[in-house]
Amino acid sequence: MSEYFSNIKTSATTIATGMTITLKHFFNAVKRKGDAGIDDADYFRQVDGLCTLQYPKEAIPTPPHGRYRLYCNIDDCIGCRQCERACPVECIAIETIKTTSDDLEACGKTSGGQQKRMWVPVFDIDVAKCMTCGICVSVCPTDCLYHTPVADFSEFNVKNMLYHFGNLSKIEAEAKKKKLAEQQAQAAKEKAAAGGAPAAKPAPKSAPQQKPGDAQ
Amino acid sequence: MQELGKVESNSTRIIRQDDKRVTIEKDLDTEHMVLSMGPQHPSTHGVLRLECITDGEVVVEAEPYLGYLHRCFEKHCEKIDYPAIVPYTDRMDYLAGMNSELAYCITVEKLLDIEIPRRVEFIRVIVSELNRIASHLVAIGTYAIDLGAFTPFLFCFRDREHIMNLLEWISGARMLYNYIWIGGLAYDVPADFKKRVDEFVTYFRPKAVELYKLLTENEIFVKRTYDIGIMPADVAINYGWSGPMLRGSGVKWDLRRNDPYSIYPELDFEVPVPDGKFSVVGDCLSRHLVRALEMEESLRIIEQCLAKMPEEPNFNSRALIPKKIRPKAGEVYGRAENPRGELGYYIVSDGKSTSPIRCKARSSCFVNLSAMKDLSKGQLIPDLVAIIGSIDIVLGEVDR
Amino acid sequence: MEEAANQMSPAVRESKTAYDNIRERFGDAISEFDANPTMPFFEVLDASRWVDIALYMRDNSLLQFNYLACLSGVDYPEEQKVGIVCNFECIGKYTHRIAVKVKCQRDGGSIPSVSCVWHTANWHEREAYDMYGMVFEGHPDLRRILCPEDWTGYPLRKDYQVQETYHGIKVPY
Amino acid sequence: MSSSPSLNTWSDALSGFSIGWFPLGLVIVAAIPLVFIALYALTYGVYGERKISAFMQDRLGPMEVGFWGILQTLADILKLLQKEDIVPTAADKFLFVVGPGILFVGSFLAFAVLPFGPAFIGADLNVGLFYAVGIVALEVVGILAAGWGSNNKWALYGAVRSVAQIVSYEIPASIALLCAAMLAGTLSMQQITLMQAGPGGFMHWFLFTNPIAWLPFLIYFISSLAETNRAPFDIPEAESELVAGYFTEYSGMKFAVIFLAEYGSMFMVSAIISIAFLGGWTSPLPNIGGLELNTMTSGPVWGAFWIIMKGFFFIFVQMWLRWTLPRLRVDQLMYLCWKVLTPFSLIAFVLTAVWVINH
Repeated sequence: MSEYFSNIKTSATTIATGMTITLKHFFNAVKRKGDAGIDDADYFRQVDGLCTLQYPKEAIPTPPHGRYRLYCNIDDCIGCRQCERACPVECIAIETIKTTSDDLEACGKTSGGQQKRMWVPVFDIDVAKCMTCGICVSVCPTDCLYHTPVADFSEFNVKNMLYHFGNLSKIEAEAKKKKLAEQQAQAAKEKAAAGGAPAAKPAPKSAPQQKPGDAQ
Repeated sequence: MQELGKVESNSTRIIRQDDKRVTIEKDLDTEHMVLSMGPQHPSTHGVLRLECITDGEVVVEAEPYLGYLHRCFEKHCEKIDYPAIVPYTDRMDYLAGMNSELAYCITVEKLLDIEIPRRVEFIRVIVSELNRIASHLVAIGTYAIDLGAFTPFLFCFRDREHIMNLLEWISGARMLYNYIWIGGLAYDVPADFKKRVDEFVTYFRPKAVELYKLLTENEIFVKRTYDIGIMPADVAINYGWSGPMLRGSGVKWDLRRNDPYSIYPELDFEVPVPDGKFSVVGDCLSRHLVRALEMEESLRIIEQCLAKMPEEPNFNSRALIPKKIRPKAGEVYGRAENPRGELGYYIVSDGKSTSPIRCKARSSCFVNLSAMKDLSKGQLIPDLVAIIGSIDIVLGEVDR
Repeated sequence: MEEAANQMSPAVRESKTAYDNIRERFGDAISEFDANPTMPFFEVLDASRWVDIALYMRDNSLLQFNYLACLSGVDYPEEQKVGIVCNFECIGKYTHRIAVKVKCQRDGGSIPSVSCVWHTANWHEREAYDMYGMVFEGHPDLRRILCPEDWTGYPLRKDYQVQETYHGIKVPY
Repeated sequence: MSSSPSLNTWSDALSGFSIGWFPLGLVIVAAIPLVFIALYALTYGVYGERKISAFMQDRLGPMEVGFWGILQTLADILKLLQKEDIVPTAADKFLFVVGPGILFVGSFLAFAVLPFGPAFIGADLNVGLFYAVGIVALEVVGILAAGWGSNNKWALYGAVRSVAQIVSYEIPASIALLCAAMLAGTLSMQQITLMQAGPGGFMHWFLFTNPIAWLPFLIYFISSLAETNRAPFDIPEAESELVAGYFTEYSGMKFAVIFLAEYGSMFMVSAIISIAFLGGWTSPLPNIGGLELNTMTSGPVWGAFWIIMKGFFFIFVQMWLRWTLPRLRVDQLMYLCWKVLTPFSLIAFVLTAVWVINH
């Protein structure tokens, strides 16, 4: 019998304790959490009160090196394809064309001063597939591939999630390919003419012809 | 042997007592009902399906069906490089990514036999203990919601948010970190990190007490979990239970103590086991209590780590990462104490390729869940929900 | 031999002691001890005695391997075999741990089930069966566990070819 | 008591008012509560529940539609109206459709006898309290029809649980209300309210005029939670166990009707408890010397205001409990009913009887 009454008593007291806690929160609802980021020194001084934010209008700032949308700074890309090989989900697709020697200047240098030897007509990142693991970033030799803190990039059409970073248009790429093929053919011919001379440096000084791409 | 769980006729039911014995019970001519609970059910924590044979509200037999979230983790691992497996381990137990990564990395490091800088070890322990708190918060919160209390759930998520912010700050991602790498870390922690974690500990202590008062001490909660789903210690061991589940059955078994890794031997913390005063040892309440008490222990570990962590300016956390990870031929079984129990990896390397030829993940939830069939026998449907909640499964880890 | 024993780490030495005990009892049914530092193991050569060995390992007062930590299926294509690797441990009295390998023929081979010795083995053996296709004799409920019931092939075998369609759904993406 | 003749004259005059043969006054008197309830249930009930729960959980709650989300409920109703009206193929169509209707009618019929003021009462039955208690039982039929007609196992569980629960809890609830009826000596809702009116304000309320009334008051409050399927007794719709209980299969407007019925009955039990123990539409403020607060805050409009406020207060407490407590199990629910509340209500009944005899 005493257990019966003590049960009722503990029930009543614990329920009352719980209700005090919720009521305290109810009256604490006049305060609101601020939207300072975790790197802010005052972060834990502004977390009291209602803690949700109204997302599109207010948002928790993503930290500066937040790993979200993948971005490629194609100007620095040397087309080494290490990221493509490293990606566990195969979300990066790269096509490269070897630069002909006369185009080296047009191809340019990376910001680190390294001469680029590849045209990258296709550098597609399927951010819908990307799992933001950051492995591609860690292997990139020129640091041209990195995650940006842009977290919200939803699209209505999944095809828009395929980001193109290539630095040549299709027509340009065709022209470059053709040019490379011509040059290689010529080199092979010269090689044949030389009678199988051990790998003479080809360096064919063909007349610099107007690139169709430049005309556009 | 008769096929178990099949209802012979309306009045007969077959109950499996243990592996060998089967009793056939006859009682009033009531009809049994097959009730498919899940894969879309609010309290099966994802996509677990339980096929229950029910006699009114009483569950005669519940058979779990898995595989709805099977993502071929082990098959993937055989195709990709060792470092590239790390982000996949995040996705197994997605509530405790850091712990899964730690378990994987120490396993591969064991195979590689390499030294880890001391600062890296400390950071690893801090982040995995933070993640353990976050994971236990989800476990406790969802358990509350299984039992009908909504408010503690959101309080848990409010506090977990700060941990996720902290981890996002250091790793760049909120849940799937890929932060702990084989042989090191992706980044060193920011300058203010220690201070902020310290502030979090001060912030979280009173909140944990409040949660304890609001939920754990609540008489209705206690009544719902007390003496429900009892698992005796020897059966628990035989089932391979680990982590809070095993400790809930009164076995003081914690891999951080019993098979120490990283810097845990240097740290002072308790392994909480229920003493049987507040709960019956091995019931749902014990398991809940173990989780609630473990959060406090994790806070203590974090505090000690913050105090002991060596300061190294311009520390390069990737300095000792091997350029090409190709372990010598051999096999290894490594494990770590995850929030849900022992997470082990069995890795076989042939010494030639840069990806393992076999990588098996011993998932704690998978093993813990395998006792579901025995635990659920003769329970009411609300108790079944309470038991599933107390097992605290993450289907990502069960199905892999 | 003595030198080798001295070089062993304490954990491996413990395993070795446990192994010697089992070897004494079962003799040639088990292979030599592989004292590698990462996972010391021995192999059960006579698979038909696997349940006896398992029961002995669990119940012998000097061994008490009451905890089956992990049971993984493994494919050995060069030996034309599939097998399981079990990691054992004692919770309570001792701190020793050991791994055991059991192998069987790749096609139509079978291994006795130890799910009556350790409940853990129940689901793990189902998983091994699901992924590698070896049959566990005496298993109470040997069904696929992670793959659907009507899936063809055993996905983790090295020569596995994924099926083209499953119920009209294209499988390889 | 002194004010009642004049008020009755007022209400008689209004009910007597008619245009030609059409009793417009009567329609107004009868319709006002219903219109009010519909408005209340739509705006305060749902919006209030969402906001209160949000604030208790440190959330903002609905914020987008209107100022602080005040129009959120309207937007929800609009959405529910637009939704396709789905009847599952395997369902019993008649029961499936009629279930929500019965529920709705059952919960709103009792409003006929609730006095919203000295004049506003649909029907001043001399067995008003009895009627109100009895009509709630109609809800059981609706719930069972909805649960059975859905042809869904979860819905059936919910319905069966609900019937067991509501039928059981009617016993302590009725006995507790009987105590109030004994104190008043009548079953008429209006008369019970008038018994508690007076210049002393709250001092005339049954809860404060005698030392036992808190016990039936508490018992009735707890049982009313169970009767309206509110937490911690929401096991018929326990979302973590039974998905949604007896309305698992409902969507669109039928769901809205069930929802409305739930909030309607929430207000109904809150009004009944305030009438039985807290003086219904009477003002809580006492006349203090020359400061005649009670007189100032009495009257037809004030009456409606007070009873609605009292109703809101109890609804707030209901929500407060819901967002604090976990859910009971079926057997614990029955334990509470038969082993705690029923014996205590009988004790309360005897004590009240003794008290009434001695005064």
